[in-house]
Amino acid sequence: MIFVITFLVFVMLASAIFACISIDLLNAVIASGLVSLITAILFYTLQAPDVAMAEASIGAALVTAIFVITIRRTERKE
Amino acid sequence: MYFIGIIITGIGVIFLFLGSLGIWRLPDVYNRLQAGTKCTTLGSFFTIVGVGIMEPEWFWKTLIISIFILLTNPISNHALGRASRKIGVKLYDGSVVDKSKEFDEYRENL
Amino acid sequence: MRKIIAIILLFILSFAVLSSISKIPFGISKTKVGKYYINNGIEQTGAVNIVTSVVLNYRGMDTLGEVTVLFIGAIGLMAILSTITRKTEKKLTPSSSILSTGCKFLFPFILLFGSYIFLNGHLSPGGGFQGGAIIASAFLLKYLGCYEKRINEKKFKVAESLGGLVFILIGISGLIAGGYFLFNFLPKGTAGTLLSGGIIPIIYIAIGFKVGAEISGIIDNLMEES
Amino acid sequence: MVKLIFLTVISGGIFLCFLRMLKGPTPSDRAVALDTLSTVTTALLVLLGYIFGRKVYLDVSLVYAVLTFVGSVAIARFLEKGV
Amino acid sequence: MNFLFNNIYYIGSFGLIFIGLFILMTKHNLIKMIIGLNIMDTGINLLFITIGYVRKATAPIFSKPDLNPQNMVDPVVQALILTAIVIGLAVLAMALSLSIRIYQFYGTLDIRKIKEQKW
Repeated sequence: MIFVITFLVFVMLASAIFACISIDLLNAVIASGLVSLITAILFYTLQAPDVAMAEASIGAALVTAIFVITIRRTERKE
Repeated sequence: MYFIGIIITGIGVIFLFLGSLGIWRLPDVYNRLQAGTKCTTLGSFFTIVGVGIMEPEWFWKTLIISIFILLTNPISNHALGRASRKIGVKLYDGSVVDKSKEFDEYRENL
Repeated sequence: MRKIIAIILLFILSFAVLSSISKIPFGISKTKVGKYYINNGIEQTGAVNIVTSVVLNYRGMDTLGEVTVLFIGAIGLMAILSTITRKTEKKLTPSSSILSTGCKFLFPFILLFGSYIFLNGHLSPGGGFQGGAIIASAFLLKYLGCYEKRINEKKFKVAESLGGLVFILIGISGLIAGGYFLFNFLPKGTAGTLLSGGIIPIIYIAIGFKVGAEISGIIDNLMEES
Repeated sequence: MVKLIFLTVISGGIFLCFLRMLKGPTPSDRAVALDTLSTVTTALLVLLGYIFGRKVYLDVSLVYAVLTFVGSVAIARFLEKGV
Repeated sequence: MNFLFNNIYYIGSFGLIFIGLFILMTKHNLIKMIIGLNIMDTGINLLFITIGYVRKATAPIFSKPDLNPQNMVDPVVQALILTAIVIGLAVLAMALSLSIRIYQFYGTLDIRKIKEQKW
């Protein structure tokens, strides 16, 4: 169990770093979606299903969609 | 009942792993979509229903979850495949048939 | 140069923060107020989910402030985006028939699921905030799939105002009946059934409508006005 | 014990999808990897709920099953210039 | 190794907070900075939930009769973070709308090229 959690934390940090270094903004948005996805699993393992549900319902769809709409209205390259 | 559930869940987990392996190994977007749609839909269906069989009280709720996955997963993958076809992501060099291009030519000649 | 300075600053900050946070132990119960809520929550509020009773009953005032912040955020977004002059109409690709049919098919189910989440907020994980976000996702899906369909803004504003009004009215009637704001004046019922918890399900329905209407309004403004 | 083996195998799947998300040459590859990862995650959440032994936790995975495809559809509509 | 396993949630949350701060300090693009703000928000939520966790405990929902009230995680922290996530969405949407307005006014998102920002 603890090995799986350690692995998930390192995947989360690596995707956050990928969101930092990528030039294309769409890649950064996809990586931040992955961060939100794994954070919901961590909330779940910390016995907080209410918070996990909020993070899933907001981070999965709405944040990605809002970022994508904004990138369409502005420009895509950093 | 418990052992039937374990076996079904094991089959589902193996399918999930194979789908992810396909995501990593296959050469281009469209091939990866094959692995990402079919394998993981079947795998997650088996995994979730297997958990429901292991714990018979949970069965109906797990069935609802898997039905929702069966409904939603193909839609998103279809949208992704169509979008990458429209923006012109290239096919793998070794691919032998391109039905979408043939269909476009057929429609232009109509 | 900028990156080096940033990394040095981060190291100093991380040293300070880690030296202060290392006094906090991991995995031990720390606060007494949480214990009190867990031990007395079911008798005092009637809700099975203690998080719900903390959000709506013990700390209901905070939730009112939070809903106000959300409302101000939506108003500010509307005010900023309304000053943008529209440029030439962009040509948009229509969605494929599979996508639009799927969205039309799934839309009522997602609405139903959202209302299940905020009706069962006091029995299972979930509640008004999550249910509102799910309902807003249903409207977002409608915008993505079938582009020509728009929401009726006037009805959404009515739903949002009604949600806020019901919250404040229930709080004030609690003030009249029992002496403080958000007093639980309705009968509590047997814990674990749908009709229990006094005022908690009613306020969660109001919050669900309010949050759903607000986030849908945000998406509508972002999609349409710019 | 068997459940822990299942968890480990699913984590291996997550790792492979994550590698494709890091490497993928085009944004489409990354979006496909994210979509697959969300499906794998739903199965992982159901298994974790079985390990914790609470039926009420299944609601979270229901949210995942219903909602994660909206994000993928948003990225797809962005790629084909439809938003 | 033991230290790593004991503090893995703290490491994850502080890693997210510092990566977000690093993006905020070094990048010049407005949307990239807002992505950093989002990551930092997630890290702070994770930190708070980690502080409220109790070992071998379960969620504070009395859905079945044989649950021990002594063996539950802290509900106050979860209630606070529940509202903080929704507020985070509203703040994010407002910041993004501001950046759309700035792009329409100045034609760029680079904060070094926006003249009135130098003070």
